[in-house]
Amino acid sequence: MNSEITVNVCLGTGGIAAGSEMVMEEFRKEFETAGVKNAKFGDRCKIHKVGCRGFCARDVLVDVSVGDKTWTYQYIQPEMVKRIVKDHVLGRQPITEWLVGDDYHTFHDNQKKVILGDLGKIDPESIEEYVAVAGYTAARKALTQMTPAEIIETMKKSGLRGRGGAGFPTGLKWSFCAANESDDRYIICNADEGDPGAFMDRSVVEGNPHAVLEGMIIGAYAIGATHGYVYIRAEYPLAVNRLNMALEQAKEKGFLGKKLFGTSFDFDIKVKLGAGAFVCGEETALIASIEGERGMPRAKPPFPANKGLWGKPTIINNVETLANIPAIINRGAEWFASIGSEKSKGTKVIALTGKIRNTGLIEIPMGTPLKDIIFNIGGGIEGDKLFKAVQTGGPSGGCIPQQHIDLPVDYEGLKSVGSMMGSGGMVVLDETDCMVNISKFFLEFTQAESCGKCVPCRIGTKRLLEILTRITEGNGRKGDIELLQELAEDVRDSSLCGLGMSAPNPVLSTLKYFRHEYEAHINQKKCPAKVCNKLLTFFIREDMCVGCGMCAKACSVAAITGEKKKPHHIDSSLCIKCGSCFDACKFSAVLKE
Amino acid sequence: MIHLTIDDKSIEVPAGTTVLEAARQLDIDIPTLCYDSRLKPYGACRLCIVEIAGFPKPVTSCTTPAADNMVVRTNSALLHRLRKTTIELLLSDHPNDCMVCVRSGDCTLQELAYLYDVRENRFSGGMRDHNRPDANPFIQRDQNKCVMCGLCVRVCEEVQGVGAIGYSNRGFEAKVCPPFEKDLNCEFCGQCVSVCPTGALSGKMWAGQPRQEGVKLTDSTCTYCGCGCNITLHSHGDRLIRVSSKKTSHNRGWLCVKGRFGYDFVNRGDRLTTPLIRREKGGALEPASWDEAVQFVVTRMAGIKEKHGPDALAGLASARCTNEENYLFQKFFRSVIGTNNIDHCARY
Amino acid sequence: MAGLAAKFGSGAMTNSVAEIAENDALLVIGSNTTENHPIIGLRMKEAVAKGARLIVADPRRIPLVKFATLWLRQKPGTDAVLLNAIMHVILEEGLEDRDFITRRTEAFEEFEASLAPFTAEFGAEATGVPAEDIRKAARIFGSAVNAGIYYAMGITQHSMGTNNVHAVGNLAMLTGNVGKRAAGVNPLRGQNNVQGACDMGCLPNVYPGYQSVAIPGMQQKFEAAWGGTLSGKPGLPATEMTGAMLAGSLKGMYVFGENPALSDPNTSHSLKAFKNLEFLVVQDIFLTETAELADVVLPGSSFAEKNGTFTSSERRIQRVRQAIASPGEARNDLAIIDQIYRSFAAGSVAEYRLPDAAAVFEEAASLWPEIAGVNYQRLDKDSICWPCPAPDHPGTPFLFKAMFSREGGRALFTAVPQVLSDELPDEQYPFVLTTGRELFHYHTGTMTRRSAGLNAVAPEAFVEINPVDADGLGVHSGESLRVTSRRGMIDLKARVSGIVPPQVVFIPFHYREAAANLLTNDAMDPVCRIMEAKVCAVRIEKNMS
Amino acid sequence: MEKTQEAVLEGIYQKCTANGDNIITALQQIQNEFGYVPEESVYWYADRTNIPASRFYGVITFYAQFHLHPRGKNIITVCQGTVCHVKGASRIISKIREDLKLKEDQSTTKDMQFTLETVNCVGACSIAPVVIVNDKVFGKQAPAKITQNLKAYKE
Repeated sequence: MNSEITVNVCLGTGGIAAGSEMVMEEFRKEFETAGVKNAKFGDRCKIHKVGCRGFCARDVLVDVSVGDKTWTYQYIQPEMVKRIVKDHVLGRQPITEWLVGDDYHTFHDNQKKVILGDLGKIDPESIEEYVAVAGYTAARKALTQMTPAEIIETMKKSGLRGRGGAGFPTGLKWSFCAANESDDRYIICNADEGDPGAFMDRSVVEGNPHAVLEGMIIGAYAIGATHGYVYIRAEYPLAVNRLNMALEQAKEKGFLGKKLFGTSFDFDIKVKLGAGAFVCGEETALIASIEGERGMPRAKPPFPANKGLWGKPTIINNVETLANIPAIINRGAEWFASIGSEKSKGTKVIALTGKIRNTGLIEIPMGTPLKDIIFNIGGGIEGDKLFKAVQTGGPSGGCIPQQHIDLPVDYEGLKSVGSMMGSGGMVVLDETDCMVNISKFFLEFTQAESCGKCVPCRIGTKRLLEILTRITEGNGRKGDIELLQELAEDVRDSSLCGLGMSAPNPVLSTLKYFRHEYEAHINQKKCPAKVCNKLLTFFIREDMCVGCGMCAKACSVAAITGEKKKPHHIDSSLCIKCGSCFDACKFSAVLKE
Repeated sequence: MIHLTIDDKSIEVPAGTTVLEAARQLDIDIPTLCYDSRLKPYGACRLCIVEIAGFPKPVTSCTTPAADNMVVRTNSALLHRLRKTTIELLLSDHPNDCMVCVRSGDCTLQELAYLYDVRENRFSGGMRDHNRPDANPFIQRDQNKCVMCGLCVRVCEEVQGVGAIGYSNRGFEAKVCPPFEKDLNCEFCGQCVSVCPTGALSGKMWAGQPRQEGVKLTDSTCTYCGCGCNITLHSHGDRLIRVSSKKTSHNRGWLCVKGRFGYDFVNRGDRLTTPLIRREKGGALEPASWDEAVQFVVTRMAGIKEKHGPDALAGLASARCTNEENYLFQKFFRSVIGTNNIDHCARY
Repeated sequence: MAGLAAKFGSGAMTNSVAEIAENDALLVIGSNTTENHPIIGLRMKEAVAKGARLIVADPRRIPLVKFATLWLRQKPGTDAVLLNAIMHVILEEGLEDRDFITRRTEAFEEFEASLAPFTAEFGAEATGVPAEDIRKAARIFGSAVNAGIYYAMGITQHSMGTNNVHAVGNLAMLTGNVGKRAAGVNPLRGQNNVQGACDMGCLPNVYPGYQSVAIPGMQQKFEAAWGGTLSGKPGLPATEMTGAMLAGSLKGMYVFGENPALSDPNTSHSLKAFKNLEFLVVQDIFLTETAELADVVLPGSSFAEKNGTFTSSERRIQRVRQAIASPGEARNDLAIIDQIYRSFAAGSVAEYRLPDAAAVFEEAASLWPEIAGVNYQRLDKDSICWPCPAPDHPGTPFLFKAMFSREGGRALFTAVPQVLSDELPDEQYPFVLTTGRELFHYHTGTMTRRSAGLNAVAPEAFVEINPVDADGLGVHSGESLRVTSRRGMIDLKARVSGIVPPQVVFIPFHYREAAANLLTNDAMDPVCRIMEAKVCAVRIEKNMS
Repeated sequence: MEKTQEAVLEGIYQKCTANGDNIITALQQIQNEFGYVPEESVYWYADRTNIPASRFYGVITFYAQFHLHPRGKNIITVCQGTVCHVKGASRIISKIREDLKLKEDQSTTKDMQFTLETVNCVGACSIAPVVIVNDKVFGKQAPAKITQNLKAYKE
């Protein structure tokens, strides 16, 4: 990267969706034409694709570095490239109105980047660039200078806990596995990131796949595994590609395969594509899936660490957990343990999304207060609406209300308020979100994703959903709240696997903090957030209606009438409350009450 | 040996024994729907949950291996509540037609509903409709009564090695069916029927036959091949209405299609019901009284013996009839007729 | 069974069915176990599931092949050569059990010499099984700790059936796999009480308990027990009765619960024979093909209508109990025989009575030491595998633990030469026909074809033919074929399937309307007089009529 | 079954046995070849591998990825993640159904041009609501916008 001029373009899924490929193409074209003008010029600039740089809300983000100085542009579209090259690259005149503002810096300055540090700096498709930032030195050190026992000891000391959700101490897990007598062992990287609203793992694999592989190599050596699998969602095509690329490169370099780093240790990694089943995030289901079966969990014990893939001792770690390991080996357990809170060490990568200004991928020290994340890093609620709650832990987690805004974000903290870390998705909800609807949404999800093996989950989640549905549709009955509470507890306490045990969490936490919304739905048949259509009436404000007729066109039951250019009217006896008129109206003349 | 305590009773069991097996040895009754000692544990019905000191939440006893000094509770307010909810959930998706169900009175779900006193259902809601006619002649599949215990799938795979049925779909819509939901096309051993805890699987030949009232059970031995499977004949009056086999038999309750479903020949209308005699050569066989028939046999055979000697007579005994009959038959030929011309068709 | 009797002293499954699951190697030859002995088949599957290695030797791709480690597809009628070649390799590679051979067998040297020509390559040439597979089989079987052999009519219904049985026995002896738990030589009995019928003396040459009629001592023993004088002259085996009927030397027959008219090879031949009889009594529950020829038909009782005992393949004596009454005038079989017995003795019709089955069994037990310890009181609690010489004896799951029952107590090695089937294919009759059973029917179908369900899933006869041959004849599944042998001709539907190899066809013999035994050969094994139902030559044409 | 089809399946079988691949991988390859998993291909493969067809059917119906029926030329996938949900994914779905004239139980248009599917979350929450057409990701969608975007794919 020693060219005089470098242009970094984000090529994560978010960036690409925002058009970064076209932007990059434009830069190439512009440089070519410019290059023709001046023979030497072309060689002196480099267009450099990098992984997700976090602040996805501002995509496409482009760094322009001239010499040692770097400017960052936001919201860049292809048509803007010509001018950047002309004014800034050639003319040395940065275009100030396109540069990022202070909030871009507050967004980053309040973070601590252990995992994401190299994302957005290096080209994820080039092993050389990873090696250039000290990549694979940890693996080399582990295999050539440390014994498996020492590595496991280091992990224990570091206090690293599983980033997949439950937060089980990684070193301890490894020691269980290593303790088994067995002719073979396996290590599996769980990249089956299934939680809706979570994209940490996807971004890490897309942006720095080698870090994950290096973590697996070290783990494999520590537990004595000679085979590894990465189980990754087929819905992540870009991540899969980069992963396969990385595997090839690592094999060529001799970091995978036989006699790694000149030691007698052999290790190879296969990629298995998930086929679309959320439950396969559960360890035993994931194993069944890798074995080619239906992903139906089985009762533990035996735990995978003792009897896992093909009946052999098996370690399953999630992407982020593994990505932490090279850093711990290189910088030491003490350094890692010095970050974070008392029981939760290190940092946590979080996908911060929902009704928040600075949507994106962030990394914070464990224990950071919720409000710092939402109001400093996140820059507060979108459109200056009122904060209502933040949903963490996906379908297994819960909703945290205003009153807990000072809560330190770590395993214990989130658990204490009835939610959980999960894989690290944070969905911010505002006053326009209905909490009954939210828990219905999650039950729809878990109900559809239940494998159907055990009774409480198979039928229990279905019944929970039915009760929530009738509440949101105005058919809630007296005693439904109590029934929800009881059934949710029973499903939690008697289900076979984590999915069933945690499926009721969204219900339980919303019942705890937003009971009044349930009561409003059931008793007054009202949806305070104006989300549950069946509980609303739609009408048109005469003074705001211009009579464009869009609403009438959108209405599928012809409930809207009115002459052109004259205010229209909704016949509530015909209205099916689908809300299409509300969407169709460009003058916000359609209201719901 | 491992030592543990279950409901304050202590017991020693060999390593690998599950908590459920240990409890059964103590005659402690733990409800189950998906457990069968002859198959691998599955842990799906969640009824055999127990509380174990030191464990955060209840665990299924069928999948939990006994460990030294374990202290187990098989009953508590919590366990009772959870089990009742589970049963209630199952019933909320189960046709309420025990009155006319062929398995009524021999249905685990029905028994549990009674024992846990599940009357009106708090969870009544949408129900599956997985029923479809299946043209096979032996096995009635009423999938709306399926509790997804997986016993049929496991017995077909683990014991019979056929895999004619499997789980399909998932969640509430999960079901057990042959590939592509076709008609059952298999060996029809009926092992699946024999392990089904509800009315989801039954014999088509059982339909409309008495269930308990006036039904007599007789332990006997199968009349087909040389395996000698133990069977129990269910009869009503002079009709055979069902064949089953006990888990405890040397054939472990397993039978084949002939043994389990091939019994209706016994009550066929074309059974021989009276002796027949061909009074002169070339004539037709005509009904006769027993005395006439016996007299006929004795005089004719005696005549042949007179004229041509005992070795002009021969007897073919039966590899299908009893030892006693065969013994008496050969004794008759040897000691009364006086010939060793006696054999049976073992060679075919 | 003559083969095993000669080698070991008695012929029956040497080991019990439950032990199968403990085998670590199994050789199944000439037995379509999962279809003909389904529940024994389950034990084999269990053994495989536990990691046992299964060798299936069968010309047809029988269902058990699915579970096999190794499948040997020998040409029909070459079983003995295959086994000899396997044993040749075992000796070649030193896998035999020297200690067992020296301690418990005799005539090994001659036998060893006789194997010399049967190299793997020779075997391959004769059987069509690749030499390498023959070696694999030898290694699997020879290196196993507990290896069991299981066979049935597939190797006995041949003109060299006895040889095949000898070869099987030799293999077990060579590897020390007889006289111990979870091993042995195990003939699977085709019918529920074949074992019992033999045990009870329904054989021309022996009294109950295999006590020879030719030994004066035995004769006296039974005369004393039964009264009267007994003939010391061995009688006619069933297979020779046909000839005697045709020759006219056999004039009267009493057929009890059998249907030889359909189950005999060369049926047209045996039909003629039965018609030739002066007098035929048939005692059965249905008007069978044989009963239709009878002068007197006596309506008997089904298994559900009587008390008594059956003895299963594994020598297990078990109770049969009455559940229902017989229809109409039909009578208890034991009572029928008893009445005729007494009437014949008295010369006039004795009055009808129902004898006590328990008493009859006790009489048999009193005359055969091997079951002296068995009685109904015990059987009502639990079944017993004989030998069971005393009331406190638990019964015997496997035989010959200490010694074999031949005098001298040693097992006898027998050289087995290569013998070709009596009738081999030629230009005129280019196909080999082999016959057997299918899962859904039993024997001549007297019972199963009267079972609505069974008849629904297996309604009609068929001939299994390989796709290659089918293409040659331009025939598809379901089309009608005419199968002709030197003895007869039948029409039946084609079932095109890779289950049979090219040049071989299979027909189940359950169907009277297309009786396979119209075609089969009645050539006989010289020793045990069994007929060659498993191999004959046929011609196959597309049926135009 | 077509001989050509058999050749394709035999190829997949050889490849999978070589790599020691499992049922899922085999089915994924079959679906890549045929666009869906044809019934007869399952029976063929089951027979070839000696694995009961019921196991294949169980796997196919368990995983959202597998399809037993042919799908349209263009695959429209609407993300139903939490963020997409709170930002109106359901309204987008009903709009697309309306535009493509799909009935409730229908997911593919009669002319086999479009198949509408949903996915739990593609992890592009920052640009929610998200719709993916074939491989192209459309961010920040709205009912009106998606109608526009789909026009390009109509013939």
